Amino acid sequence: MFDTSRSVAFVTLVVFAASLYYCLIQARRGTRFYLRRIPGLDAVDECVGRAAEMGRPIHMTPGYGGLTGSGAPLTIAGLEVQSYLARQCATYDVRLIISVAYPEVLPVSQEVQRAGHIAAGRPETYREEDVRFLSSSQFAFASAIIGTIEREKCVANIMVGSFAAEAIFLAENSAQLGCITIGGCTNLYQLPFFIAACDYTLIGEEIFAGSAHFSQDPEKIAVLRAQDMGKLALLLTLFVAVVTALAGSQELLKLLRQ
Amino acid sequence: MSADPAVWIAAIFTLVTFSFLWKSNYVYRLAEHVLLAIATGHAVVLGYENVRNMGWTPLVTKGQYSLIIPLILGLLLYTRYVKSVSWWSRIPTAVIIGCGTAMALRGSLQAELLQQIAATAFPMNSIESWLVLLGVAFTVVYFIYTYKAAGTTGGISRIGRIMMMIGFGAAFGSATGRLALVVGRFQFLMRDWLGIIK
Amino acid sequence: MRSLEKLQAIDRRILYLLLALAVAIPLYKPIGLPFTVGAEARDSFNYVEQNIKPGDLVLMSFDMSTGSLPELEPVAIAVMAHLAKKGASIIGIATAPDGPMLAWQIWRPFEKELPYGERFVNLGFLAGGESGLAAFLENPYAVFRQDIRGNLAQNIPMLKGFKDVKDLKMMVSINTGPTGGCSVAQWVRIGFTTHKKAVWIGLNAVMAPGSMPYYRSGQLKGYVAGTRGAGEYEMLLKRPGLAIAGMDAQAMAHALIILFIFLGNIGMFAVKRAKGQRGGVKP
Amino acid sequence: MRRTVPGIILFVVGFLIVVDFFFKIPVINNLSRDIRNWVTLIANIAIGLGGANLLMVHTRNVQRKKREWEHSVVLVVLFAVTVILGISRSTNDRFYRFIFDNINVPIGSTLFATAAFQMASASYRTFRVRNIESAMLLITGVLVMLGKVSLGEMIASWFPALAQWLLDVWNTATQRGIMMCTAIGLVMASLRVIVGLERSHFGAGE
Repeated sequence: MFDTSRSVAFVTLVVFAASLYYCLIQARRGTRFYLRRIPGLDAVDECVGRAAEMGRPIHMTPGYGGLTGSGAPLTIAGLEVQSYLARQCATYDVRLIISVAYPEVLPVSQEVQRAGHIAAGRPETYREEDVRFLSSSQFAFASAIIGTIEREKCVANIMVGSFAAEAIFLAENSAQLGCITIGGCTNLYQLPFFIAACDYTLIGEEIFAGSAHFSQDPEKIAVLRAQDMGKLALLLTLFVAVVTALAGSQELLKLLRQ
Repeated sequence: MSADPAVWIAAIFTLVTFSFLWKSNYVYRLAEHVLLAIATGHAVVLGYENVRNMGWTPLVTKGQYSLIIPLILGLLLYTRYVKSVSWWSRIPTAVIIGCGTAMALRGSLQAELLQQIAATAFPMNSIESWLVLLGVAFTVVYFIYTYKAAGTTGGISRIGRIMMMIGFGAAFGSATGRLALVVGRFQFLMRDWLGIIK
Repeated sequence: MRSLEKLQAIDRRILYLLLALAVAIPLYKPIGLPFTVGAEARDSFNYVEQNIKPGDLVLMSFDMSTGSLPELEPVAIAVMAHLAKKGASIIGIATAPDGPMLAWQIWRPFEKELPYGERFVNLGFLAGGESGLAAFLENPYAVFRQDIRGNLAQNIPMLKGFKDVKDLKMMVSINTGPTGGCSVAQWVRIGFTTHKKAVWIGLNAVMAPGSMPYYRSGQLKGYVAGTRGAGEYEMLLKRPGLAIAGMDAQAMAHALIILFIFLGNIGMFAVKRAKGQRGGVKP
Repeated sequence: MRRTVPGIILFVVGFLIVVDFFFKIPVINNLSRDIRNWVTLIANIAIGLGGANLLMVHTRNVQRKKREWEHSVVLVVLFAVTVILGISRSTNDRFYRFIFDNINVPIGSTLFATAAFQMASASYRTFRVRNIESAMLLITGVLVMLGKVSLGEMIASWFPALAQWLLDVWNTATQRGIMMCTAIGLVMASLRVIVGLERSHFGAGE
């Protein structure tokens, strides 16, 4: 019944879940974990401030990805940033324009936007047409975003989620239009472009820290603590694997390669 | 020079799109809307064909009645336009997100975590493999958020960042192979349209 | 000094214009810069050369998006030419929606060598990503009852010998990456790990570093990346085509970019020094 | 209710699909496979929402006579033509393919090509020796660029090998590090969505 070829992955998952549970319990008992600042996420407030000052909108996209496949958590990470941004923008009366690439993301993104306005106590300022479905065709999506930024004179372009070849097009064009640019993705091929062309970059795993970073909610920070414990376990496993392999034992490696 | 009207149309759209590099202009913005219209139209057509081939046809011709569930769930998405029942649209969304996140969870454990550890730990028979090991370890330390980085850890994290920049530089340098795309478009213009090269 | 400072902020259009010239001029008048053939292209070539015999069936999946066509077309054409030369028949599918239409474009120059229905068939778009591909390999005709032109599968001569994955000699994916249908990792998982078939990948230069581990570990029998890879393949095939012609252009463009990076840094240091001399704060 | 019911459904679906991966229980394996197919179907049905949204945004542009509203007219008309043609005939129709091959393909691939120009301007704009990090980015970037084209080979025969070494060692190392951390992040992010710690995607709680 149990698929033994996946036993190590299963154990890993159980360990992760247990560490998550442990950290949550700690947080509920009152332990406050430290959380370092992440410049790319701090910059979101700078964008809102600039937009409010200049009376111009902000553009944001939760990426060129959907919710149906294994890229879903990346899109959700983008939506978490949107959730915070929507509330801040509603509070300071800044227009926030969202572009999505896959149709199933549209209703979710609209709900998130509306919730932001409600949380800021200004449900009347929510405008459905500010959350837009563009296209799931790569460059139709990218060129329409740049068109939007140009026409609406946006002061910032925030891109968090999954991105592919359009990353450099989006980042460099919005920089040339004078936007503050924040780019965040986990795609190893595209990160170099975000690093080169964006003012701020969220590298890989950093995009998952948004929710905790913005809310400073102890329980959400506890999730990051569990993530860090996972990384320590990873380093330990790596160390043990190297030592055992050097000692001539292939057992651990075999398990890892399952 | 080509006498084929199709080539001319393609060439004109190519030139219009390139003109954007000089300055965004009226005709380019028209092309941008044309592309959006056709691409999204194409997506709607494919969506229709998929729903017909994967959902409707097997339901009515092969009697796969379970397909009624996704069809109803799909229609529930549209309840968001009806205020009193708009929250029903969260049900299909929940199914989609539940599936997507579970797929991510399943997919990343083995290939992207465990097997990568094994690949890094063995074989340790060259300077390169030790460098890779160090690079991996330092990069991982960079990503730690909730432990205060002081002294050595802070130093390691900084080195991790520098190492990442070396890696990104290398990736950026190899990615400029994308200039091939410019070559491709120029070949189209110069060969297929103008006929000045073979 | 002032003129040096200007180097820091050259109008991007000057760069664009020079870059366009750097690409166009070598295309018009090739320089013929030499280049060596790397191990990846040689291995990929040798695999086809040594293992494909007349009559073999090869699955070729056009997992590409429209935008990546210029970079992947030379790779696709090179491998198609090689397969045609070795006498193989090609079953075309696509796990990306744009693929079937791009497949026509790539096949067009081979109309005579690979007559339709006898040595080439375009089955169309295969929905469902990884699970769709798995289903197709095990029972192709449950997925495609007809080709994209509407011919019933049982009437297509070359499909007579194709019952399921076991009849395939090799699988080729011309791959844009995760956004264009099945990714390289998924092809390895299904083609190599599950069905023990040779998987041959042609991919964008951008993706090459990320997929290198699969080639290194022997899970890929073919690994040809970008125009550079295609150019090397064309050399081995002794059939100069799109890629070799573009090679000089790429070299010139790279040289120009490096020159501009250099100028930008000279400009920056000039500004820093000037600020220092004018009594500004030293960086 | 309005967040609890969807939350429970999300948990059940996610749980089933995870269990399917680790256990061979035919009922669950089949159900999981079905759900995954259903989700593809639901996403395909959702395209109607997308089309409607696009039409809404652009008809409003026309109604309000926004700047260059005539572009929106073109968009609406072409969108309708593509959809009607594609559905009534097929994507294999000659005229449909003509539109796709001669309008969609050239614009799309030229935009992709402009991205290469932007890569050049981005590297000119930002590859400056400001600190150690940016210096490393610049130096390795330039070395690999040289190694990847025939020019590098003309300068020195070992250039391609150096570029390959930088890619094989440094790129592999950092990519692996980032990949493994991302994997941990993905697993934790998925867990917190499945068990309901994160619910912002359901919108307001009312």
